[in-house]
Amino acid sequence: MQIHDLEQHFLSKIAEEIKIEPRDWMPDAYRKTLVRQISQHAHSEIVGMLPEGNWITRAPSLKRKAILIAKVQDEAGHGLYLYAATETLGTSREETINDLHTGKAKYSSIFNYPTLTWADMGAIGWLVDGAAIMNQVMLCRTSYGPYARAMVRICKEESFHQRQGFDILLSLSKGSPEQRAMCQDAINRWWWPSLMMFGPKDSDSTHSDQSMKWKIKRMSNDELRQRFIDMIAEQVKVLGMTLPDPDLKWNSERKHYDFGEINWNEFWNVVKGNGPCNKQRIAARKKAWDEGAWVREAAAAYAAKRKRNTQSSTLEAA
Amino acid sequence: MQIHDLEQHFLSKIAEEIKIEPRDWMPDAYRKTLVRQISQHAHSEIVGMLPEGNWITRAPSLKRKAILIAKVQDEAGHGLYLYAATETLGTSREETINDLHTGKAKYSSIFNYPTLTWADMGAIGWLVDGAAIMNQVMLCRTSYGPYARAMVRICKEESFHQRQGFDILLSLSKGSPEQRAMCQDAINRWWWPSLMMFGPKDSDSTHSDQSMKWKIKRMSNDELRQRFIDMIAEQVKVLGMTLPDPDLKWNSERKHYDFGEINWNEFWNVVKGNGPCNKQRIAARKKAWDEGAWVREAAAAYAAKRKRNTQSSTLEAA
Amino acid sequence: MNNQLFNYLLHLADNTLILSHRNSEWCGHGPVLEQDIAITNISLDLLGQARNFYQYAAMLTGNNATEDSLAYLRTEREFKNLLLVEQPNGDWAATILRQFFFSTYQELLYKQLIQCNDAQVAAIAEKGLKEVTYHVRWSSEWVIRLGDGTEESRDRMMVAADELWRFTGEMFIPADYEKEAGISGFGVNVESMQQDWLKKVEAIFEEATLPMPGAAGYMQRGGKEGTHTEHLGYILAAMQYLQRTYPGCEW
Amino acid sequence: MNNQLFNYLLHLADNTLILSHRNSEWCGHGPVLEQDIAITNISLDLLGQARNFYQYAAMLTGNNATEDSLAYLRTEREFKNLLLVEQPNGDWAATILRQFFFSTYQELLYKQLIQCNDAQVAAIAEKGLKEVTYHVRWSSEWVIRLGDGTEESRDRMMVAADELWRFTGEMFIPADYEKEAGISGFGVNVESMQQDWLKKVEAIFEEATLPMPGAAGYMQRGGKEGTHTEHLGYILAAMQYLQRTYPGCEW
Repeated sequence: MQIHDLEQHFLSKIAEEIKIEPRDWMPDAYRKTLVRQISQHAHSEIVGMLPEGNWITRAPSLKRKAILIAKVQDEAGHGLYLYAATETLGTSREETINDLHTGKAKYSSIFNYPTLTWADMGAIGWLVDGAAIMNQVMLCRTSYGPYARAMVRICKEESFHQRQGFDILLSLSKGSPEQRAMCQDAINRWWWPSLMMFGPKDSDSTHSDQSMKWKIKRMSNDELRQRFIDMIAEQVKVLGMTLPDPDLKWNSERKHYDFGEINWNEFWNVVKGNGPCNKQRIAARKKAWDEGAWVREAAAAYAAKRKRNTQSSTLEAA
Repeated sequence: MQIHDLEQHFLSKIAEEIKIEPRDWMPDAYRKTLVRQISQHAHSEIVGMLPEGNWITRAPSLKRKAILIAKVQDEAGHGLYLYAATETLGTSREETINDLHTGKAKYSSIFNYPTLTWADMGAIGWLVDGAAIMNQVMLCRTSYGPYARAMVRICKEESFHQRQGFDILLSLSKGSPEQRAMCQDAINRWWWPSLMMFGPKDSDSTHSDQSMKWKIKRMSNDELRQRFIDMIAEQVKVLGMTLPDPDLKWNSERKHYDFGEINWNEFWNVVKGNGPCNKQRIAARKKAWDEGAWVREAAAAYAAKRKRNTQSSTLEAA
Repeated sequence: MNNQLFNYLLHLADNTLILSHRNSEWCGHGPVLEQDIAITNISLDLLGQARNFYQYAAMLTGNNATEDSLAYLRTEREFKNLLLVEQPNGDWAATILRQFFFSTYQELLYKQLIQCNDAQVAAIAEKGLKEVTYHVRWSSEWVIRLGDGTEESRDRMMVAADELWRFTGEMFIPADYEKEAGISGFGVNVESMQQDWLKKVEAIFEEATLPMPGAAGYMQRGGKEGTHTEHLGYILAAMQYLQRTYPGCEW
Repeated sequence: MNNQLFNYLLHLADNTLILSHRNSEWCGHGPVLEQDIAITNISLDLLGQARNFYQYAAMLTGNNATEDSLAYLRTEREFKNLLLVEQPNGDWAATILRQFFFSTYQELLYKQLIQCNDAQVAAIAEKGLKEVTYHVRWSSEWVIRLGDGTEESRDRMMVAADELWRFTGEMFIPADYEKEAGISGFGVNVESMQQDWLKKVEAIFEEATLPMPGAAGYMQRGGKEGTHTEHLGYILAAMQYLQRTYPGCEW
């Protein structure tokens, strides 16, 4: 087939909602977009372990500690699925990780904010995972098969995490005045960064159009953000807390909540590497990787020895 | 003068209580004994910083924190005086420190016990410094001039430390039941190791005889130990605490306290390197030294550059 | 309430809690993603075991005790864990070896606890044994892999062995409550397990081409009776901080 | 009570307490015995200054507040120190540079505070200034020595500068209580000090043959208003542990 025919075939599959699979022909730009997006997503899971990992040793009850450890571990698992998905596109895990460490690849900027109190574990679960799910539910229907299937698994766990996060805040909201203050403070700090997670406004988003056509994305940034706001604005009432946006109010015509202006300066600043924890996060990941080098080498050396031994004993037995 | 005359001269000085000074002739064995003893003493100050340093960041009040920091710093200062005293005998600080790290040189075994609670800061001051002072007061009259003079300075500060330690315990003894328990517990753990600080019984002590003749030492291990016990057995009453020795009681004939058998097995075990913290202490010192290597090199390199520059500008000016 | 049973349960609980704590420090910082997950998994298993023991202890002691009051409101001198499990993580070699020493011990222990006369202890051990069997396999494989891997990994394993060996003897020197556990039958007198433990360690060290640490080495002890190394205080300061700062709250 | 003065005093106290804490972590672990003593000395000086500010703040606020209740019973979100002073010690280069950046700032600050209209603040500053003048000299000498020492020491200084520079801007962005301090005259609006600070830093960096960090770099902030880096929580967990565990005791 000619390139042109291949592309037609590819596009008709997309139109018919047939998943693209690793061995299928796909446009270079589609592959590139996927590698960028999936690896960014994988990195977000891995870097995302750090802010929550920060409270594992200080969790205030054994039950909460167990839930938190399991949650952070799930994120490592998600990272694995997603690195595997990038591998189906011909990019090795090492390459992918290297791009993270050099700053070539990005991860979700939300993880460049510090976790300052225990309530942040709740706010991250509720708001950050909540925002992530909006995206991820959409991605369960993304056009690339391995990515869509990874997302189905991930989504199940994430909605669980969101409920756990909400539950942390719910306990705090029913607690002492200090706990209630801690709860409100965390919501105040995480609200706006969560809204930024959906990316720039549609009018300023560079990659969106093509991704929509290829059905990698299936809803726009602004649509997802609005859905999220509508959901959270209701849930926050259950907590008896408020969202830190004086302009937030129900618009009965639009059937949506109106909301205030997002500080896009802050958003771009953090994307550019100037967030409170960008340096710290990458340094922690690099440190783990560099200090693990001898372990990976030893494992490889041992595996090679074993292979040689098995081969030679197979020969001897033959 | 012949060696024999030199030795006579040396011994007559000792007899007349004239201090031996660095440039004076002295028997090799005298010099060796001094280097061993003074460097061991210096190392004890430096290693002794570690168990107390362990509580600086956790001191329970700002006042206690300030006192503790100042105390540990004083120990560093004592280390300096004593390293300087060994240098007067022709041994460099580097050599001396190296002997500590390789295990060739010893330090007081007491510092191989861990500091487990805040009350240990009190018990160390009261018992450990208290025992040290017994020794040090005697050493203010030791025959080697620089050592004796270092001791005079050290003694003043040490008796201050002892009072501070007692004061920590006094506060605890007047405090809550938990504080009182903490106080008694620390006394229980530090009492016997403190008694061991005076070294083996006179009947088992190898170096003592010659040291007494040279007036390096001026009282025997057992004499000093008895003095210490007599003092502490009285002071503990002020605290309303007890010493963990059922055999301890006043002997009105001897005009001294009788006391129970010391566990010499434990003593020799710790001396041999098997105490709870021997490995940890030496590892901490080596780490500080090794990680400081680049700093010392940089300082030396800079000083050398400065010297060259000064010389060349002097030449130019000439 | 049987006070020695209570102490015994705290000992079993503290061991697993503190090692869980140490392992959890790796979470997000492991040398390979798969192993980050594995060590975190072990941390979770141990935490689960700790909770079971604490819950049972809390039930026995009454006084409104809970798993959390036992974990978060006792002080350093009341903790009864082995010195081994509170040692710092060090590098991956030290973490692996600490786990191997402990899991091998724990497997022998739980196998006997299953048959003890306290039904609750036996049930906890039975559930835990499945997990521990996996921990032994996983850590054994890593001991072998690192011992027989590269020169560096081998050196690091020997350093780790030199560092940790002195904390292994304590496992087999019974505290009073362990003696009582053996006599009354609610648990195990650990002395009897030492030979089996040594045999297993020797077998794995041999496969790992590692020399056995000097069997005659002096052994540290005290943890079981609440006399710890200086490391435990820092663990508790972080672990208990919130409970201490906001007393009496629900989380 | 003037609430902004109270906040201002806490800010001054927290800065010195937290940097004292960091420096005190070196005690017993310094690269040379003389410098172990020097850094510990600075730690002591700063602790003394902190106590003076806390005592004054406690007196103003009443409510049985003491220097200890202010230091030991406030939580992370209530601490008002600069982000700079809570950064980990890192190596000797990072510690030196942190001290140099802070002491240079503090010298300018105290020189102005001496003339403020609060006699107590002025007196504390006057006493502190003598100490700080020495801290500036000592840390400047070390910046020069390490910058112009070996290749390694120079590299380490550049790494330290890259790491710490982003925390220096906060010193000169006034919090509300600093603005009020300038207006009411009980303290200093720090904005005015930035140029002098830069000049001093440039002069020392030049002598140290070190390049100045990119002046345009983005600056982190938040500490003054209680939004810290993740490091402070661990400092407080250790520092406050005893007071939190045994509430209401005398020590």
